[in-house]
Amino acid sequence: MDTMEMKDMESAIEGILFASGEPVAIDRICLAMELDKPTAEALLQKLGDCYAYERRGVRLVRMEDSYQLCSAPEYGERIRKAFEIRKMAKLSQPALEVLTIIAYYQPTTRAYVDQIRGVDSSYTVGLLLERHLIEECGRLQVPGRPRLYRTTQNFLRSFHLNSLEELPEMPGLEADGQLRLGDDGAVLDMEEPRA
Amino acid sequence: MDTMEMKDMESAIEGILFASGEPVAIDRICLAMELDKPTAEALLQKLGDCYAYERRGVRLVRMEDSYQLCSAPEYGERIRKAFEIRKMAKLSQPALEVLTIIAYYQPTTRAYVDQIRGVDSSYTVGLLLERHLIEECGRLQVPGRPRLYRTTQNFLRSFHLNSLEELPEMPGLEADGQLRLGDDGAVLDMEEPRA
Amino acid sequence: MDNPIFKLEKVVQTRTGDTLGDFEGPLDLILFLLGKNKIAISDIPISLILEQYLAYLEQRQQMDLEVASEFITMAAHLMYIKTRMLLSLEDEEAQSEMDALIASLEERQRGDSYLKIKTLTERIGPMGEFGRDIVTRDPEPMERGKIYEYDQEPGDLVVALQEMLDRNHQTAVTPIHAFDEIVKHEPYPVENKAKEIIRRLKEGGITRFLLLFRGSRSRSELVATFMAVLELCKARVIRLAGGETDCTVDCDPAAPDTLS
Repeated sequence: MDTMEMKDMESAIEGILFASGEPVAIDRICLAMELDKPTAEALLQKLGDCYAYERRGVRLVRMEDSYQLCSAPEYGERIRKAFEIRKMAKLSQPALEVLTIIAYYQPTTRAYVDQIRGVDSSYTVGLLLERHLIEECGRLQVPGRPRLYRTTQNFLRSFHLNSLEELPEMPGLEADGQLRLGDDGAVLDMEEPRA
Repeated sequence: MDTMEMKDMESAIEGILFASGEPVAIDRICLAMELDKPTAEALLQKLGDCYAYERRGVRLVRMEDSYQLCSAPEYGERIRKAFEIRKMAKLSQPALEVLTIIAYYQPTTRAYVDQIRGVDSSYTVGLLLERHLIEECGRLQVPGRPRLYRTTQNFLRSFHLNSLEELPEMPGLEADGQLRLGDDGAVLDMEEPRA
Repeated sequence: MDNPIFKLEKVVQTRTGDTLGDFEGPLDLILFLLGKNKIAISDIPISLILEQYLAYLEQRQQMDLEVASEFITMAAHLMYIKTRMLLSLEDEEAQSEMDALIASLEERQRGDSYLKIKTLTERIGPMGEFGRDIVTRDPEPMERGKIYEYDQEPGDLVVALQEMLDRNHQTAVTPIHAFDEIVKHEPYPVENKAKEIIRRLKEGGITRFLLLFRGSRSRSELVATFMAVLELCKARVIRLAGGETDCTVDCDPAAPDTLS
């Protein structure tokens, strides 16, 4: 594939992403463009880099195997001003806590969230569902069949994560989940929390 | 205003246009960007030229005093394809059978397909037509003037064939594309004398 | 690592918050010991833990008694449980003491999870700023889900044919050349007859149905004419009106010149 074709391919992918508005699965791009996945990924990478490097008004975000265009955050205020929209409210500390627990222990139940937080989280869970940051994903096969929750694509986009693997490492979480001592005898980590 | 600022302004406008699915009035852009109309127009002109010159996947369209981003028409086919494709599907056994008969005996009629399959194939023929795997190609000059069918380009693509000549050789198919069966239904290799 | 020094004497200061790594209480120490021995909370081997617990306490040369009392109380507690268990395997009281200890340890551990979560929210919280500053857009109007893409092997055709042959064991197939006589040597193709009828009606206007058959030279031509009339009616190119004896045929002047 020569440079011209590459450029055209990149532009066609840009067109697809623009027209979609929503996240587009890479398989769909491959199919429409008749490209293999590595080539499609390379083109998407190039497109995203170009947006960032040239400080364009749009950005390319990846959420696991899907890609989406969004407006560049540095122009957020201008854009909100143009459409007279208010900035979305920041998540409250409780909401952030529930979201963090679900993000790290997903799929998990509200009972587990309650257990860690020591307080009832039903209101906050409802709020996070409403903001499409978490979603239901089946039920746990135990008496009462409690609902399971996981984070959404919207969560990844909102927190600018390409995938869940990019979540900050949990402090003191080692591979075998065992407790470690530092040279000064200080505890470095505790037993891994049960999933 | 220096070049850097100009570039940022252009990008911010790009962000505003991107965020709106609808045309944006220039007054709105001026207000949000705190720009006078001639400057805003110059920036929009520059943005639009850049899209066209670089053959991007988006275009800037002007309608009276409003501006809108839309996907570039030259990539329209690719874009449509990306949204129209349902998935990589496999054909059902009946569909494969009908397709096989039409592929090897084309042009042929539904009656002939029915005869070989021993069942009514009208639904399956309709399905294959809808999926653009076969197409009509005239009518047979016999009472009832039945429609003739043949395979399409899409059929070749779906089966990774460059031409009909690449169809796999069929056991029991003679050079004239006819299938010979003995009284017991076994495939005969030798041509039978015509009655 | 084998003989770490525990600054238990600093526990008091820990409460004010400057040496976070130290043990804040006896449960921390037990949790640490369980972790060091790779033992789950629910399977505490009380003798082992008690011995190690006491060994750590002995290492302390000097202790702030006020704080150490907590650790010593715990030591006494562990010893109590151990004694009861030594006396009887079925000691319910010892068991409930043990359950209480396990519950406290779990509670303690949960507290740790919560602390970790709180630490994480401090890092994750600011990451959410991205989402508050970006906007996504609605899709352009677009038809979706119309094209089916298939991915088949040419061999699938062979398999399909084999399947049919297996199934139709009894049914011999009429080769298509059996139609040759009819198709290729038909003296009066229906198509041509249809053209002729349309031309006649366009030029001469409305006529009687029976007149269409006048001049037919053979049975085959009569059949072809009749088929053509039926086909043309079906295609709504011509109209038949009247009854059995006075049937007329009419054609729209704008009708196509051929049947197809």
